[in-house]
Amino acid sequence: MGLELLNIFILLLLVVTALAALRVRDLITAAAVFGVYSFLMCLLWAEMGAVDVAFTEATVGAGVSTVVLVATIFNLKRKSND
Amino acid sequence: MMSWLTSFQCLASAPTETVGTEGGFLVLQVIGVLLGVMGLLFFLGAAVGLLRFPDFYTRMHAAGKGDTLSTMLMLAGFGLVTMEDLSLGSWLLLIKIMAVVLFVYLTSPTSSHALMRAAFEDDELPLTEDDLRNSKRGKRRKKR
Amino acid sequence: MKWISLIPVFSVGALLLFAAKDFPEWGDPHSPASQSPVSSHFINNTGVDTEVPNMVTAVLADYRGFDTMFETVVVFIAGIAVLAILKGSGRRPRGRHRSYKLEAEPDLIVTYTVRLVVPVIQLFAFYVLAHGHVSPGGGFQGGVVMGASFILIALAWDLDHALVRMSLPRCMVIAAVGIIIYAGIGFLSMFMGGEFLDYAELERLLPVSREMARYYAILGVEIGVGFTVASIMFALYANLSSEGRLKGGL
Amino acid sequence: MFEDGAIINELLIERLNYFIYVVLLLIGLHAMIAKRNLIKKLIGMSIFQTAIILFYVSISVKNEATIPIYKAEHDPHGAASKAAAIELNSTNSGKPLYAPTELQSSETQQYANPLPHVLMLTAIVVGVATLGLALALCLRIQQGYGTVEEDELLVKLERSDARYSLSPLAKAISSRRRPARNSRNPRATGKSSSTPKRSPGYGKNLGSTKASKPSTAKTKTTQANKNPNSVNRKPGTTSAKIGTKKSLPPKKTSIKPAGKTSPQQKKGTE
Repeated sequence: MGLELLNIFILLLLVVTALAALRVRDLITAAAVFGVYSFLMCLLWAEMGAVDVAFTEATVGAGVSTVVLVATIFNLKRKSND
Repeated sequence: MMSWLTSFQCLASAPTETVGTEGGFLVLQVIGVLLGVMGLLFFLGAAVGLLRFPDFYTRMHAAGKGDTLSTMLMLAGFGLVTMEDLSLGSWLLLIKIMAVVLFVYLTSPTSSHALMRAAFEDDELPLTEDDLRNSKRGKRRKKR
Repeated sequence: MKWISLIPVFSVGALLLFAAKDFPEWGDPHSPASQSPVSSHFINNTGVDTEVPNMVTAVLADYRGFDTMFETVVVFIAGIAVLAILKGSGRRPRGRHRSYKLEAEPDLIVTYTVRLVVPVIQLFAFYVLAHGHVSPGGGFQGGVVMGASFILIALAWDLDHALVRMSLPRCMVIAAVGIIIYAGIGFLSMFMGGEFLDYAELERLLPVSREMARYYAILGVEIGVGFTVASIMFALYANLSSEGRLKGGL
Repeated sequence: MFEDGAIINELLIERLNYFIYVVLLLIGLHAMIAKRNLIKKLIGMSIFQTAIILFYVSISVKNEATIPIYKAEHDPHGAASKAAAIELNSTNSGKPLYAPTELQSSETQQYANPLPHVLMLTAIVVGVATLGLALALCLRIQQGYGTVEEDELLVKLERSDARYSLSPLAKAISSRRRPARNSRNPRATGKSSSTPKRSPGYGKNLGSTKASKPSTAKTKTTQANKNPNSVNRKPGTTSAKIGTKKSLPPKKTSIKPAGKTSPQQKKGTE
């Protein structure tokens, strides 16, 4: 029966977290919110039946890429102008 | 029209077939669902504490403890609900879930400890009596 | 002037939404992608051809093995490029947190927990890699989990502590070995009389049937992918967190 | 407004998933175009990428279908195929074991489409590799110019361009007279980039790499006559040289904002 309520909820949360990751000035916060975005995406994919993709996103997107982003921002200026 | 709007109607009319009708033990499932509901309650408490507490340390206190306990409770409840029969497969699944519970028990307090220590070494000051007195007298102060 | 960027953005959006009404509905089993003969062939014949229950692993490493091999090469090249960009460009430690971080003792509780957890993580990485045939997982996921365990060591102590266990030259050698394993299995099956990455010909080396030869060759290929991905993930972190200096905290 | 066939109905109710994919993609695209911070641009790029991957994965969804792993009755090593193999081997002995059977087209509908999953699985891993590469480039830009904000970066690039597109005479004079001033953009100078400045500004780290090694030797030899072991103490010599010159103060003030912000901001943030 088409889209379900859980999908709709996760999709709307995805939009909210994507906007939040780009709105905040603090780059570390942006990286953390981007990790939240990745986990929501992983949840959506697991719900769609793409378990391998969800596993990859949980390890790569939410794990390593967030760590790498934070490690880089640690060496840069933390505040962003926009 | 096949659309997601119909799922709202599904919410309004509760599904007739409930858990426990086919396969599984009713007692285990009831206990599992109760554990899950308790976990959700603790999660709600953690979220409210995270929003309402005044400074970083009390917030982390709420988040760390409530998060750990509720995750463990919900995972345990999930493990009980999935015990459909006493076959080898379901026991293995239960053991795996219990391993996850063990690791949440190990790592979640450690992570909140690391966050606390980072905040302490970054000279984040806890809320003191004076702050409370000032906030009672004057306008409500946020942390620092 | 920022609003000018909205013009291309909204025109792209209008184009995409205009196209959206021709797409199939959510979960339509008769959509063109699900009806294509390629997908149905993969679903129907994976069990017969390779005896791997997880279709994604079989398609990834066998039917589309050439693609995956060069994806692995892309990851390897990205690691080399990061090394080349950041090599020797480090600056002296300066500022407050630098000197502070270098002096700071690693936290006792954190290090003790990491000591407990890291072996389990690495065991889980091997499990994910080897169990990818029958459950979600495989070379990419297992490799990333393995790399993350070294990143965890570097976070709990400092980078030197992790580099003792996995130095950067060793990282790059392991990454290259992973690609060599992958391509070597391909060439081996070519020398056995088949085509490149045609694993079924390996039955002459292994005492199994043709299908099980492909099964085990997929495992070997996944191990190669896991080697490359694990070491490159750690090399990325080690270079980016220290600006190529390869020492110090975080 | 929500009747069948209306465009709002078409987009927001029946194809809400596509609408949200497009919104996510546009958020990423807008961030890549309009955000000034390079890290923000990279986060926007990742959002763009995941939106496309989400679209791609979502076309593999089938109703009433499970994950693309064989169920027990289709498992090549399961009980069903073992029974089939025993039966097959009993009928014609001597044939090798042949366990699994090909699925029928009605059974195909029970599994989600594995092909998009495979394509996107590799795309995610390659995505993090490209993200790491882009972050390395960001670090390099930070080391060279002291900032990752695009507008500040453009100002600095413009200034260094203007400095090196002077007339040949002016260039020759400036490169001979003011080695320290000209080493702001060390790749373009190359000649005198090893002379340290008083302020630890941008461009220092690039200058200390191997690209400027021959010129280092050259300056060392020229100055070794006057002042041996003066490689590290050149502010004194440069200021002595600078003192004879007239055109310095306006130049200095024009450089000042950029040179002033960088080290202090660094100190403040670190």
